Amino acid sequence: MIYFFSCIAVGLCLIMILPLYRCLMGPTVLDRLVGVNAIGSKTVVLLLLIGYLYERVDMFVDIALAYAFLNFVAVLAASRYFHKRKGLYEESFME
Amino acid sequence: MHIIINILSVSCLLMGLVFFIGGAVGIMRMPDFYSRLHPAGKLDTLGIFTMVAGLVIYNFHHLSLGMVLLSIKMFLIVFFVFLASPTATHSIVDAGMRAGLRPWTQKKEKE
Amino acid sequence: MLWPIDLIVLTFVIFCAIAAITVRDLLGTAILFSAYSFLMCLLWAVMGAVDVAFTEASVGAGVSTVFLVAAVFRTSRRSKD
Amino acid sequence: MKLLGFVVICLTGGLLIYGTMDLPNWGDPASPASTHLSDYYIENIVEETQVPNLVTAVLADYRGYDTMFETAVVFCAGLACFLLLRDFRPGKNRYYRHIPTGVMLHFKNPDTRMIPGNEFEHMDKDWVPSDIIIKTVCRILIPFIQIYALYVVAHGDFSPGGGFQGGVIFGSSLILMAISYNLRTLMKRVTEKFLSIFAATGVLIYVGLGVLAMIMGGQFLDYGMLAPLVPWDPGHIRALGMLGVEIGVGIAVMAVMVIIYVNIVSEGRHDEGL
Amino acid sequence: MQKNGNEKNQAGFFSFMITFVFMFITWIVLSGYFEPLLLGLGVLSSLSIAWFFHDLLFAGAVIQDIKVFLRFCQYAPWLIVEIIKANFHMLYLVFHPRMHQLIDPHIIQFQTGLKSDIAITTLANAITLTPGTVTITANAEGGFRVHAIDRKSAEGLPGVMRDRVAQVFGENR
Amino acid sequence: MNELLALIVAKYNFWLYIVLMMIGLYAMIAKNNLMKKLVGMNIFQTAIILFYVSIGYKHGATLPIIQGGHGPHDAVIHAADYINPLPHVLMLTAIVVSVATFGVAMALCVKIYQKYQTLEEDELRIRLSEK
Repeated sequence: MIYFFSCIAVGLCLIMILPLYRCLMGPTVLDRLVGVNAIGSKTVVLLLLIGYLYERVDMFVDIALAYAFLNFVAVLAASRYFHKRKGLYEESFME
Repeated sequence: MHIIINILSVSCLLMGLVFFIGGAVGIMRMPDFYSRLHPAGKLDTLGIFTMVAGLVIYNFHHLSLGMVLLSIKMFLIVFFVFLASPTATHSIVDAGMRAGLRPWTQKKEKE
Repeated sequence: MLWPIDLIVLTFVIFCAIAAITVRDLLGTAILFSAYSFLMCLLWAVMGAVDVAFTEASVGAGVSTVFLVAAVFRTSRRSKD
Repeated sequence: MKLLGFVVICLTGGLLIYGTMDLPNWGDPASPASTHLSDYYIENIVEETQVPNLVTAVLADYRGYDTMFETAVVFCAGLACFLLLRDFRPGKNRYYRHIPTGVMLHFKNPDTRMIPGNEFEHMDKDWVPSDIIIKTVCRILIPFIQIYALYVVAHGDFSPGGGFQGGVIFGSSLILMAISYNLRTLMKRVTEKFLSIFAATGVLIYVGLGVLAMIMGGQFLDYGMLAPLVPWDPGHIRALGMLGVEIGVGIAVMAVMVIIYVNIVSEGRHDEGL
Repeated sequence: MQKNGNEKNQAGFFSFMITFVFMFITWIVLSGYFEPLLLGLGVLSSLSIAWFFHDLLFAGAVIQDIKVFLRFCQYAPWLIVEIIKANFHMLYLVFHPRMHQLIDPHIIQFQTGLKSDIAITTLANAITLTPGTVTITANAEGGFRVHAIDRKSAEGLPGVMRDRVAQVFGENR
Repeated sequence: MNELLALIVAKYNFWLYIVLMMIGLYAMIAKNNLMKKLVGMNIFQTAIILFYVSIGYKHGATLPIIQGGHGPHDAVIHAADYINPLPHVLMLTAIVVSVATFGVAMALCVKIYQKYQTLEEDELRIRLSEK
């Protein structure tokens, strides 16, 4: 069963490539934000799985909870930028 | 009994993996920012729910008070994500609207 | 059976770092830097350093991203290289 | 400059990679770093301090002096941000919104003020419509996040976590309040004076515990000497001392994180933020 | 005036108490240790949070809200079943080879009779969680703008979901 | 061939850390924008922290939190069963100090932008020579 857990964990790591591609290559800033959000939600599960691999889940649940919360804060802060400043391409593509 | 628990847990985990793959492929394939958010925000939420449920079922192998509290704690993560994830999605969509990103539509493609 | 996760995530981290310093938009740098910190936290959890992973998840991913976005909010998003 | 930098990093990287050949293998249990000193800590900490989390024990007890100055560094960072950016001139423009109708009021004279209440609310610089969903969800989540942060501080002995992590999470819950409502709401709830006093109190608790141990006849930060002051459980006295230190660190870090955020995001004017 | 203030005080005390109870339950679930020291710390921290932030969690809560909570517990399983059903539709869309012909993103607007913040938020989050639709804005008068990915998911709105939410919070739809 | 493979498996972590560190160093040397330099500095720091933490890792060991350590406890503790906690302690300090310095650096950036309206190094140099 532990072997199966590690297979699932590696599978999740490999799935992370697709959001990471969106995150690195995304045409706009908001696409990157979507990618980061998706990476965050996969990592929460991955942390729990690592806990099962070490057979000490009770230690990893705290980290996963903190992680989910701080992912929320970071995404909210970055998207609030656009609520206060107008323009998607404003300055960086002027030249 | 142990075999039933294992089968349930494995099927839940594989189901969650399918949801995560769906979310990741959707992020790649969808044509624009708004439609990308649909798979990203929600297939991932359900994926977390299914996978954590699978892990909690696996916990039933060693049943004790500590394990039950641990399972409740793991469901606390799911509760949190169910509240936070739609809000984050909504916030990103709102940011896109304020920034003036035009939604992709079917008609534009035909013309 | 932890080393494949370690290797895959480490590769992702390097891609994130390269992208974070080459992208021309400072808000994009902030967002990529947050992804970098998230993956870094995962790496430490793999190595068994739970306390360090917790600190990085709270400090690196949460607060320093917010600081960076706040500083970009007060200055400019422009970057020449 | 780019070419020069590239050459420099190629040379340095090549030398360092050459140097890795002499390092022990990754994860080798017999490597020099994990054979001499660390064995003592791993085998004796539980007997000496009754704290199962080795990292917390070494951080707050064996290397307590180090951690104290680290807290002082964090405090100094908050102080530096305050001194660099704080601007006491009043802002020129004030914006209010009439909640039932949604009409915006804009005052250019800094002396005209309104008291926001049920009818009017403060607004930031631009026309930012109030976002009900984010506000309501954050309102529900913030108390749970705070109890979680306090849980992390209190359970630093048994599970990962401790003062720094709990303090940062508490601080970011306050930052979340500033993000979801606006900066003035936060600054009305936790005033600047409150934050500064808290930041100083955290460092003071840490140093005070150390000095208290000195007064009781021990050495600086020797928690074992505090046993006569606590009426119960003399075996766990070192764990209790660590708990006190963690609380001090948590308070200081929480206050400093909020101070830095507030000063950066409003350029020291404390009027509008993200 | 005096009576009004008294009522306000009572509501404040009630929300203080209920926040304290919720916080303490959360503490016990998180902690898992039943020792006097840790329970004492839990009481202290729950009290301090309830003292400083009791107006956040249950702003102006009254006894009758317990009924709302019970109705919400009935509503949640229905929502989860609905989410799972709709997610399979989304999976079908994502893996379909001719996806670009199947999807048809458009924005729809509708008006509801919901008034309170919490009801609007619940409906908006339920709409967002059901795949195929994302809430763009929701204003205080109950107007919604929704981005829908295809005609099939747009048809269901506002429909049943609004009725359920309105029933939970006892408001007109 | 097998020896080479064993060498790679034993050392790939260190090589990737060095690549990461060099990325940070390159950003600090060659980038023009002050904010980018700071991000480079942070990447450099995390690479060093990674190196330290990976030195403490042991194959087949568990987390540095004693199992069943809370309460009465008489099992013998073997040092080889637990990951080395000392690098974690040192690096915990480093991370917290790094976020404090990062905050102060951000404050300095905001102040520079207030005064000179730019964060690019070459433009700053021109502005400085004008005065």
